[in-house]
Amino acid sequence: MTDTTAATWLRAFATAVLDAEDRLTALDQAAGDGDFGANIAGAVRFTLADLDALAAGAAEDEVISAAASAFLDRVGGTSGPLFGLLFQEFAAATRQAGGFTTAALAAGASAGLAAIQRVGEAEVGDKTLVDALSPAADALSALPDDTPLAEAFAAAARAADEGARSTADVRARRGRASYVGDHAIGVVDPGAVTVGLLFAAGT
Amino acid sequence: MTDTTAATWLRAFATAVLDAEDRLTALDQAAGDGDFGANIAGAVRFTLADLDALAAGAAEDEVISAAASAFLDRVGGTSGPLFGLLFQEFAAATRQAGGFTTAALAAGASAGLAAIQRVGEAEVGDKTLVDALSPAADALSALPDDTPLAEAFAAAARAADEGARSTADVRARRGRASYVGDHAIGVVDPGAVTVGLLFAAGT
Amino acid sequence: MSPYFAASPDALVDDALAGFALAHADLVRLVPDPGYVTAVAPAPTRVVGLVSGGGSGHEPLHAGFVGAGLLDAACPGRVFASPHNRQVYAASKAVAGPGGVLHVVKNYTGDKINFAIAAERLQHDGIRCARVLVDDDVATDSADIAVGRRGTGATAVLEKLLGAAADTGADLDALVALGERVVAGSRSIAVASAAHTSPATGAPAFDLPAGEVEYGVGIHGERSGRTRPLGEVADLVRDMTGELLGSLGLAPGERVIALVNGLGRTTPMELYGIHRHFAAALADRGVVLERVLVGSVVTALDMRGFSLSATRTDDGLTALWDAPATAPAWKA
Amino acid sequence: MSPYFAASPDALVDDALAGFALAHADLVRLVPDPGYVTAVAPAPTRVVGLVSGGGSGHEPLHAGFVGAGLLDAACPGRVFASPHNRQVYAASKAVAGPGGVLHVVKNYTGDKINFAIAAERLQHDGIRCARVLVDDDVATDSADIAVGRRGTGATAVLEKLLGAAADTGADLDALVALGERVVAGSRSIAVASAAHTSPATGAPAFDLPAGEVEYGVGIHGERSGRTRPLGEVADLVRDMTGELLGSLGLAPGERVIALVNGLGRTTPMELYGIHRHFAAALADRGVVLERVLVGSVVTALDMRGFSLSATRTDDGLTALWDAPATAPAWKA
Ligand SMILES: Nc1ncnc2c1ncn2[C@@H]1O[C@H](COP(=O)(O)OP(=O)(O)O)[C@@H](O)[C@H]1O
Ligand SMILES: Nc1ncnc2c1ncn2[C@@H]1O[C@H](COP(=O)(O)OP(=O)(O)O)[C@@H](O)[C@H]1O
Ligand SMILES: [Mg+2]
Ligand SMILES: [Mg+2]
Ligand SMILES: [Mg+2]
Ligand SMILES: [Mg+2]
Repeated sequence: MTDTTAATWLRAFATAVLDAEDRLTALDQAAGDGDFGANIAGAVRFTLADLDALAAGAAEDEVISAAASAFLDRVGGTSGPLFGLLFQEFAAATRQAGGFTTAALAAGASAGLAAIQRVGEAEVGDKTLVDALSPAADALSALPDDTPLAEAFAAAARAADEGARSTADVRARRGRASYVGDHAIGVVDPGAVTVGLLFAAGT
Repeated sequence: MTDTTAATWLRAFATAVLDAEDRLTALDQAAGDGDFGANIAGAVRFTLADLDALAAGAAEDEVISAAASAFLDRVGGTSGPLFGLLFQEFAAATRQAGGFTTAALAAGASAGLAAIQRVGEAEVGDKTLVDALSPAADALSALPDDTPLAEAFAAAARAADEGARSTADVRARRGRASYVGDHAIGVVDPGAVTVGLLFAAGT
Repeated sequence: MSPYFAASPDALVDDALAGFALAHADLVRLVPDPGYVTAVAPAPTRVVGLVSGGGSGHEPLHAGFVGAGLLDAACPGRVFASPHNRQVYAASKAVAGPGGVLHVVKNYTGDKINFAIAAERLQHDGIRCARVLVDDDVATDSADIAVGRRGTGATAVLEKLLGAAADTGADLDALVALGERVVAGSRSIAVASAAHTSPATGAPAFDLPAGEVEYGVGIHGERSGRTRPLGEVADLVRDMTGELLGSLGLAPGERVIALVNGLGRTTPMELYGIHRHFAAALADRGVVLERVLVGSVVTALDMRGFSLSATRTDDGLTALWDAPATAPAWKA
Repeated sequence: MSPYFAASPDALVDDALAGFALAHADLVRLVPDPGYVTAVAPAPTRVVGLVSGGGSGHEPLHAGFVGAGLLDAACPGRVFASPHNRQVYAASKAVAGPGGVLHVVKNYTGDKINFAIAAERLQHDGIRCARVLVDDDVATDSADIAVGRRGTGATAVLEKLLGAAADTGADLDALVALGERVVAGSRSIAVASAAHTSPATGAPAFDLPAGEVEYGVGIHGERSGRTRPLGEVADLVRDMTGELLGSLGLAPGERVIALVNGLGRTTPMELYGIHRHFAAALADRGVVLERVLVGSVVTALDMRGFSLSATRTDDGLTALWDAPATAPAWKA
């Protein structure tokens, strides 16, 4: 597919999250406080409603902005605003690039990662969504700008999934999972898993 | 045995109650509020301590009075004071008879039943300890005064046990078990069972 | 092995009373033998001492309501067992006023017996003594139950109203009349979705299938013999409200003081959510919700459930409800 | 099928807020969108608005502490999820005084992020805004935990002291200084013998063997990785007390305000019994227990457990503690 649009991507992401909700709840329960599934599912439901409400010919960056404000302004927890910051940067990069392109995706991922780290202070290896987003951003930056968007998403998804898997091996040092010590070992981080879903949704 | 004394009787009763505590708890839990075992076990523990504290040559009626005041003045719930009233009447009848005799036992049981019914207003068939005490008192009244005490106890125990068994068939109309409706059917009343233990302890 | 943080059922009660007296030394005094709690600073205007009590496991009732403007003394029994008569007798002697002492008794055989024995002893000592018996639980309003309705949640409402009335200097007869009027105008109904944990066995006192509630449960875990699917909370609350109002014969425009009461394990969020539905159900029936207390005040150890109570009120009763009181579980 | 009396985790929060606002209309006002509660009658002497908030499931914290002499506003998030920044922003705008607004934030990443985003928006609007971060939980005092100690029970103590200080007309800098001093002098530790029920799954959030406690549990059910036999409650409490005092470096003769806090399912009897042991353990160490609050004020849904908190005090802080306040969960 080369006809990934911001709207198809975000709707596919929403479907994937709603399908995975129970699994994400279980992961956050094993190593956090159990609300991740509800938080992120609530967020994508708001996003779907906001997408439905959007005018027919909305520009790609406006579509992504709608997701950003759904996450930032209507969803609490840790994950809500962090994903919101990421969408905000995707929207800005898309506006800048004049379209939802591979270059915009790459630039948005890097800027989003930076924003998330500024606010949340997590490094790679702390067992957070940064462990998935950082390699995904790297993979996207390494792609030529003319890579088809769906291929770029696929590359990012591969890197994110690998990053997410790596979170199983470590103790968390950030977020709620940091309190549970060795209980978190063997459990992948739900935020990192969701970053994988986000990129896979564009393929 | 013909050497049943008030003290051997009360100590045997205490042992029987402590042995049966868990079963009595379970019965009160099935058809009441679950505290009967603890209430009655607490009562016999106080009684044992008070018997230990009694002067060596205490009269039989003083021995029984000690049990009465342990039950009446130190044990709450429904069963505590009701058994206390019963012991109070056994003590009075023993004092009157000048000894712990079959006549005293019979008179005490009848007077105790009357006191319990005055205070608690239960009739036979209401699924309370009255269902065991009433036939036991009747059985005792029917005995010749010269019946050996241990035999009198045995006759009372048989009547009480049969009365206790009959409580399984009925809905309770008095006491906590009256609220549970058909849940109590099939469950014998723990207070009635304990009346059986009380008389069996004298054999 | 009981999961309660206590060495034994008896330690549960005894350590609690000791810690309670430590924490509230400004308000109450504990007499460990035979076991009662008195108010440190009752209003000097009182002429009648107010005494209540009952089995433990329902905290903050009754000891939490000992204080100025409320009870003068409370006698806590063992878990779910009424106090023995010596507790009631001694507490009553300690707080009786020149006008005597009033016993507030929940309608249970054990409580009735022990308070009655104490009352005889008091009268023998020349102390005037009367009793108000609380019987608010509609679940036990049945011809099959010879002992009549149980006393439950409305006891807290009654104690507050009597406390305020006692502070006005009301005499024993006036307090009895008031108490009987409040009792006649009070009904409660309780449901549970899980039993309390028995301190004796460490196991749930009874088992319920998931998604079912025991409709009409007692505050000692007495089963009602009626279960129903939990379903929508709003529906459950509407049905419960209907029973209260039906039993009281409340007409549209009448006013109530209400209690939304947690039985132990029910969270504040649930109770307030239940109150939302309760207020709507009362409004639908045209009943005026004049005052409400939302909280776990008459509990059943760690039962997962709640009760609703309604007490018919008027300007006079509402003023008594609003009167100041300072007790460990009541400040206003 | 969740055993909670609520249609869904979201309904649990939303119905609770609606019912809370109904029950306490004399004290608080609810703004359902974006979701915050404000005090009806704050002291006119205040120049700084006091705002707190956090995930729901810890009631009565924070909304129960909105009122005169306490918080001006609270922002409840979904269950165990911090409020979103728009809630905090709108609540802060609604209650900011001429001296700005102070955020009381428990140290969790989500709370920090959302309050921080709101703070940026407030500053953008020209509203002075500062933050006091509560980090009292000694169980998370570890080099392995980059985010530092969690904020737990002592939050309730801090809110009371800051509320009383705000009523004196203290400015933002003074309140921050006071808040940081209180936080530096506060420690808590929690244990659980059974997890809370997850509203999402209806199952216990984690499993513990019978007779074991999770030592150092978090108020969202975060496991500590340390279990121990429950054993004697007195021993458990003594060990917990030792950790608090050790972490605070409290010397004999120093004074504390203490909190004995139930996590949800723990009964008042257990809490008072625990207090008995706590008071004894403090006395053994020569620490003066100046004030204590015993109750379930910072909960974790229906968790079976308790926390102990100690805050170093002096005449000034104790006077702030004693100052009058009227909120749904605090009357004195
Ligand atoms: N400091 C952080 N930086 C980036 N991501 C984080 C950080 N802390 C936690 N996360 C992510 O947030 C997720 C948890 O989100 P959520 O459950 O919504 O919040 P909470 O931890 O407040 O319950 C974790 O799986 C993790 O990926
Ligand atoms: N009205 C009554 N008259 C006589 N015995 C009664 C009456 N009510 C209850 N009982 C007896 O008391 C027993 C229960 O005692 P206990 O568990 O101590 O009291 P409670 O019912 O208050 O929990 C019952 O098994 C029954 O035999
Ligand atoms: Mg979480
Ligand atoms: Mg019983
Ligand atoms: Mg009982
Ligand atoms: Mg959370």
